[in-house]
Amino acid sequence: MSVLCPEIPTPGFSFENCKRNAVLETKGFALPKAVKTGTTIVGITYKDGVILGADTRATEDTTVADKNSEKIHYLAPNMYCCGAGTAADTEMTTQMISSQLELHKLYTNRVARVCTANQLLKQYLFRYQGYVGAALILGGVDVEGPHLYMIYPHGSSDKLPYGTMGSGSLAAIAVFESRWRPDLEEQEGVQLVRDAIAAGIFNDLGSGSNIDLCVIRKGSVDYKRTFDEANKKGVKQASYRYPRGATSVLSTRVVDIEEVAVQRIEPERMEIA
Amino acid sequence: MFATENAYYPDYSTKPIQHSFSPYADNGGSVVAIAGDDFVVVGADTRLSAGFSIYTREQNKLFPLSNTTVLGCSGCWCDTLTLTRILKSRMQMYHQEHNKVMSTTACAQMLSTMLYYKRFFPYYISNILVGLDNEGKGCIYSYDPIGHCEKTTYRAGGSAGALLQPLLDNQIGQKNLTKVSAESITQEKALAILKDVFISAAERDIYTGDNVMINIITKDGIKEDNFELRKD
Amino acid sequence: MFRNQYDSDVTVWSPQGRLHQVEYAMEAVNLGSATVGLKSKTHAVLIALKRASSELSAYQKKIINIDEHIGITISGLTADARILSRYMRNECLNYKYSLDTPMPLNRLIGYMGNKMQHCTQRYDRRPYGVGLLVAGYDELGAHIYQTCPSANYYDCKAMSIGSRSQSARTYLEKHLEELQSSSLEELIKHGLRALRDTLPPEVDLNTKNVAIGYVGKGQPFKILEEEETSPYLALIEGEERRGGGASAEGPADPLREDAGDDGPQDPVPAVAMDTTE
Amino acid sequence: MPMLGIENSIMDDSNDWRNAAHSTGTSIMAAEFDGGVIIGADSRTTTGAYIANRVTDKLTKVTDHIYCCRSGSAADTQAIADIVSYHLNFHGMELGEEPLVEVGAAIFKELCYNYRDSLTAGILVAGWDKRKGGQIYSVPIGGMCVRQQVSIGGSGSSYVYGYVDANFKPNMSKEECIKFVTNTLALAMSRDGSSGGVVRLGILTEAGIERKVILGTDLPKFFEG
Amino acid sequence: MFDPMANAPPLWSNGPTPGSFYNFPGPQTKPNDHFTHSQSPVTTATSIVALAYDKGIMIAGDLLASYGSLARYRNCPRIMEVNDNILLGAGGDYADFQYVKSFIEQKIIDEECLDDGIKLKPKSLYCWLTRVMYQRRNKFDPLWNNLVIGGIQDGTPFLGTVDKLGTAYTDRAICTGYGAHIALPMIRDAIEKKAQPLTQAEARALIEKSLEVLFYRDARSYPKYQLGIIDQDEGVKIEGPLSVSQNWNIATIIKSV
Amino acid sequence: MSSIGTGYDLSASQFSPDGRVFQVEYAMKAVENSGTVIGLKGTDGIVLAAEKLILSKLHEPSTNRRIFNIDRHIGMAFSGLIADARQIVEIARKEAANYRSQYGTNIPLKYLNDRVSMYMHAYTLYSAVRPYGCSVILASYDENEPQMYLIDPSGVSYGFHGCATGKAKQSAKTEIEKLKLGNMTCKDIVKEAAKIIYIVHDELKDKNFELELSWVCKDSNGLHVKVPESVYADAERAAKQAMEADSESDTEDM
Repeated sequence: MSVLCPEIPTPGFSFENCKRNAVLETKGFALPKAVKTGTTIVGITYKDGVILGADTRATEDTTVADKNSEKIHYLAPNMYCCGAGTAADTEMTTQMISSQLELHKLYTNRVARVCTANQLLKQYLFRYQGYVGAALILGGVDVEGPHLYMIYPHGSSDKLPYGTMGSGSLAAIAVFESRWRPDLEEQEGVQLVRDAIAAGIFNDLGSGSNIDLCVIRKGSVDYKRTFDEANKKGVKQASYRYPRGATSVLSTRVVDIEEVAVQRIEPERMEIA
Repeated sequence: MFATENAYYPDYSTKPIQHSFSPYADNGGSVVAIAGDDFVVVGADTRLSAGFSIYTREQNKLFPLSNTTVLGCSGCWCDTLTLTRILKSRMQMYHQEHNKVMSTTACAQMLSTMLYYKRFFPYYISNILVGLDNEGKGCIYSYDPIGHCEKTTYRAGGSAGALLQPLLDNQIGQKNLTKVSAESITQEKALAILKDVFISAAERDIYTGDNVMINIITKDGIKEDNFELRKD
Repeated sequence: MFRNQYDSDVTVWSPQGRLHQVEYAMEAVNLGSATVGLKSKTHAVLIALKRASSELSAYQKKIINIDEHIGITISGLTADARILSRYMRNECLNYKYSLDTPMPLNRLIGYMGNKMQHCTQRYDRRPYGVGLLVAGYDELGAHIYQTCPSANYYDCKAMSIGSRSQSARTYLEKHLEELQSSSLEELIKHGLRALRDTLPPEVDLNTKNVAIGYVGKGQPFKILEEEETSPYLALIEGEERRGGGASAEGPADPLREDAGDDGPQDPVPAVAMDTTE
Repeated sequence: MPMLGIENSIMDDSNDWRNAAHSTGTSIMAAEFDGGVIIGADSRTTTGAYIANRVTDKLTKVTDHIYCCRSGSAADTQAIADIVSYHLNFHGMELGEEPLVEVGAAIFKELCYNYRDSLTAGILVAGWDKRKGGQIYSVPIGGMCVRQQVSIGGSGSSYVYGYVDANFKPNMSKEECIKFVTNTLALAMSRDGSSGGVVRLGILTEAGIERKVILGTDLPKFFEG
Repeated sequence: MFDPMANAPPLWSNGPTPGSFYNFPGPQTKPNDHFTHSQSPVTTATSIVALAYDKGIMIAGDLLASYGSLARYRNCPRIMEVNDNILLGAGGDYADFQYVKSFIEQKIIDEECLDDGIKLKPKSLYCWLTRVMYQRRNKFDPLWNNLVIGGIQDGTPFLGTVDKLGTAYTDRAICTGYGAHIALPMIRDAIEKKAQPLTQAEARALIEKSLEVLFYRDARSYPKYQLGIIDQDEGVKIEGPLSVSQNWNIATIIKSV
Repeated sequence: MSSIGTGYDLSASQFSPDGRVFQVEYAMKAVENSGTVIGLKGTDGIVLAAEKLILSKLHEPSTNRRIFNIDRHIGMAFSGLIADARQIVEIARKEAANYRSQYGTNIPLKYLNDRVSMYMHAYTLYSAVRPYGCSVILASYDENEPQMYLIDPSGVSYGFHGCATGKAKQSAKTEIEKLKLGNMTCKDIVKEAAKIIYIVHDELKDKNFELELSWVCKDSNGLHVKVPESVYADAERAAKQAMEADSESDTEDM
């Protein structure tokens, strides 16, 4: 491998456990369920850059675990990455690659290229053969212009002008397939991405809450957290404050407060040579 | 390393793909009912879904069986459709044979036996039957899929049932509260709580949303009400 | 009469091509009290005369509800009628269960006709000894059907069966033109007058012995309670009674399909199995 | 008694895209002609019956004169191609000349054979070198390697063996060969649900590669009755 | 299906049946006794896309029947004109659809024979098919189909669907198979954006666009399709085979990874 | 019928000493008490006509039709007991439906005729049941070929070019024999059929009747349907005119 690219430490996973767990599961010992971001994430390229979008729902089975989860992760100043799949996997993977890219930047003294990030991510995921459940949309702008990659959990990747992932990907792709064209203006691009995420939010039960956007241009990034609140929470009609004394008092013990004198001691200053 | 890998690649698999047939589907939905001295309110969301898809946003899950009895169903929708059709036939037969409308209590008993009749191939439905009893008091009967019946004064069932029942226990049942008021719940209060718990359910349960259909049953008949929930 | 040689069983044809057992069953209809059915464009009405078997007993039930849109009145053996009404209720429920729409009258009657025919062709059965008037409202409008023990049935503009019903039929034939456009109230009035014509002069209609049922557009089949019948009875009260006495000569005037105006014949019932219709 | 809320709803066939992995159920092909080889592939990538990418490029560069057509798991074949590419370029630098096609094929075979239990990869290696001109090596699932004048692969190939056997001639002209490859792929794509989209072609000669795309709407339809 | 016992009842209890005179002697088997139930679809058709517009219903489905991933038969119509009031579309197992189709056709013939002026209505067919599908599910022998029933009842458009379990619902737009994931979001969006019901032209454009996207993204789809329209004014018709429009320009933008 | 009343005529499962099954013959009598029906085969199809006697003014005109559809391409007319005939209709429809479900095509009339005849015949074999009190005419126009059969209560059936059953079957037959059916089309035959029914109707015994006309022919696309209203009106008018001409010649006005 290139010396410019630091070697990733030997993987710490043993697939033995995966096998063991599979056997245990058949015997009725279910694994604890991880938080999945059954998600809609999308990305497009437009005239001057890349726009990424994500919903903000994280689910645990059929329950919403996080109503405002952040799914667009920072990778480098010119690159962001949306994650779908197991929440922990997407976060840890992007964090780690992010730090590698930072080191890479320091080594080379250049802005990291998007294809480098793609290569790092897919190689990392390939090692774990899909057991690291991260489906990613990588977007960024480098010397070569805007780039967008879809990276799948098993470690394959596609370079595309537009793409969607996660459980809401089918609803979202329909928006792109019918309305995307090359050389979109930023304003049009933002609207398109918003609509694609909204399609996922309203039609896919694994996606919901708000819309996050991230516009990456050459030299600038506009991360729009909660760009649009797709759904407003209903207004409560009744008050749920408990009247004073609603909690039962099981026993009472009165302790007298002792007066204690406190004296503040100024630390000695270190000797200055 | 993993010989089973090929299961991922159906195009390269040499074995036939096994489709197993499951006769049940979980189509989600929540039902909440609160009874008072002379009324009962019952609400059900209108989202019909399966897996991660919404089938329709406009499915009423409350089935009026008479002027004083309403059944709320959630769970396996094909079973619900069948059970309620049979129930309606049974109501008509009872009416013709006895020359009077079946009372809520009789209805509750009949539903229990109808469910147990399918003990080994049950209707996968969480049923909540509400109505006015013979004294005109609001009453609620909740069932498990095979016919166990329990009479209560408030109940949440369906996909958000586990989320909402503790809340109702606290707010209406006044569990774990010391200064309990002896006053029975008013219709306004019941309606407010009913709406509020659905707002909460829609926040956290992916199968609850879109709209809530409410039936308010008093001695004057059934009044309908509905309000919107979030759509995501 | 050597007829008795051929009247032991429904499976025996007489040399004239008649089925005496079936014809006798037709007679059972005439033993029941009279009942009238008539319809307009929008409504179908059943009106029946109820008898009480003794001073102490309640009056019979002559009108039976079948479904939201169908009701019947009976004349003949009540027990047989109960079997048929249960069959009809069942068919209606099944139809509604599987097709989510009320059962059309003609289909219900058709099924029932086929069911009743089986009893006229096998030695282990006897024909149903009851005639029905079926009133209903479906997508094709209001209907009155008449069914016979012979398994025949007729789609009628108006009809009356039961003892002395000939007078009622005469009344109905006379007023046939008016019925079509009548209101529900007028229809009931016509029905009551027709029914009154079947009574001997010394008897009159009252809330105890009259049953009224009707169905129509947007009107589920309804059987009136006693107190609800009195306003209608009041409407025809005091009117001059027509022709009633004239046809009261025979207690068991047979129902003749051919309107029975051929003058006196030998007491052979008219062609009950109606080979000629 | 089990209560409601059980997760058994994913039984709809149209939900297979959630579970299945990303795969290039594919039609790929390579054929020698007078002066080099032509490689071709469809452009469909599927997960279950969902088309995750309808314009995939399955013709992957290894060196300037060696390309491979990938079929099977997208992740596996991409990883293999990356590794072989790294190896071969390194090797070329060490040697100071363009690596031979058969060397490239040997490395592919080595990887595919050694990791045969964990890889799902069927690869056609094609290229041009000074020694033997245009060559094609087939490295199917299992890791064998054999040189062929014409070779097809991927799930769509089963439908067109007969057509290839009947219509391939050695030493075709470039135009003839382009037509032959395009026709074959169009036939395979029309029958195989896992193949489709556009036809991508690469013509490898001494001069390097010349790329062509035949769009979905321009595909031959001579076989449609 | 062919059961001579069904023809006529026995002449008396446990007596001979009139039908048995012209049947071969020997023990009679009831066809359902040794059935192995179908547990999976074989030759399948993909999505149905259907929606209601201001004056009627539109149902579209392509002409392909796939055998696994093999695009096997390209001339399999699956939009059926039930009567001049009802259209039926089906996805899933094609053999099961042909069976469903044949018994619906017989039902229509039976009704025509009665000649009583009463015609099957969309809601009745919808309800009846729900019962049929549910009963087959109860026998663990499902008809592996998604059926979409469209028609006009009492002057308003009706659109409903039933799946292999007997799960049934009505809506303004119904898509099955991949259509539910890809086409339905587009159609719902279009319906919600417009306050009034869609016009026929808008509905048609929407369906064409949906089928185009489905063709891009569903590996079991095919670019030739049929379009069934049932309209208050124009009556019922099935158009086709029609072609899906396609745009592959982005293929030229992609460079190798 | 010399053996009438001798006790050998009380059961369908009983022969009389002279080798007859009287019960079947008596059932025929029931047919002969009923209104006349005729069937006429032309070059391009078949016309069925029936004389439906009106029993009461209170009945709707459409009640108790005497011509039925068995399948899209098959019609049936009957004479005799309508309740019995309806059973035959049921059976015939089931046969047609079963045939289609098994073989996927329309049932050939020849086959249907076999099945229905055998069915009716089965009811002539036991004392536990009685023979059917009706005769039926089955007609179809399939594959450009008109076919017609008449089945008697005995279960016997023959194919016909023209046939009649019911009250006035003899005089109707005589009238039919006058026609040159071999080179007539259904359009012409409809008028003749109407005429025959009017001619054979006995106004002295039966007062009112309704003419029923149906056809299954090329013009109806091989479907068995009631004749179109205009055709019906023409035929009825032609028949009435013929009657008037007839009665004028008889110089006896009704």
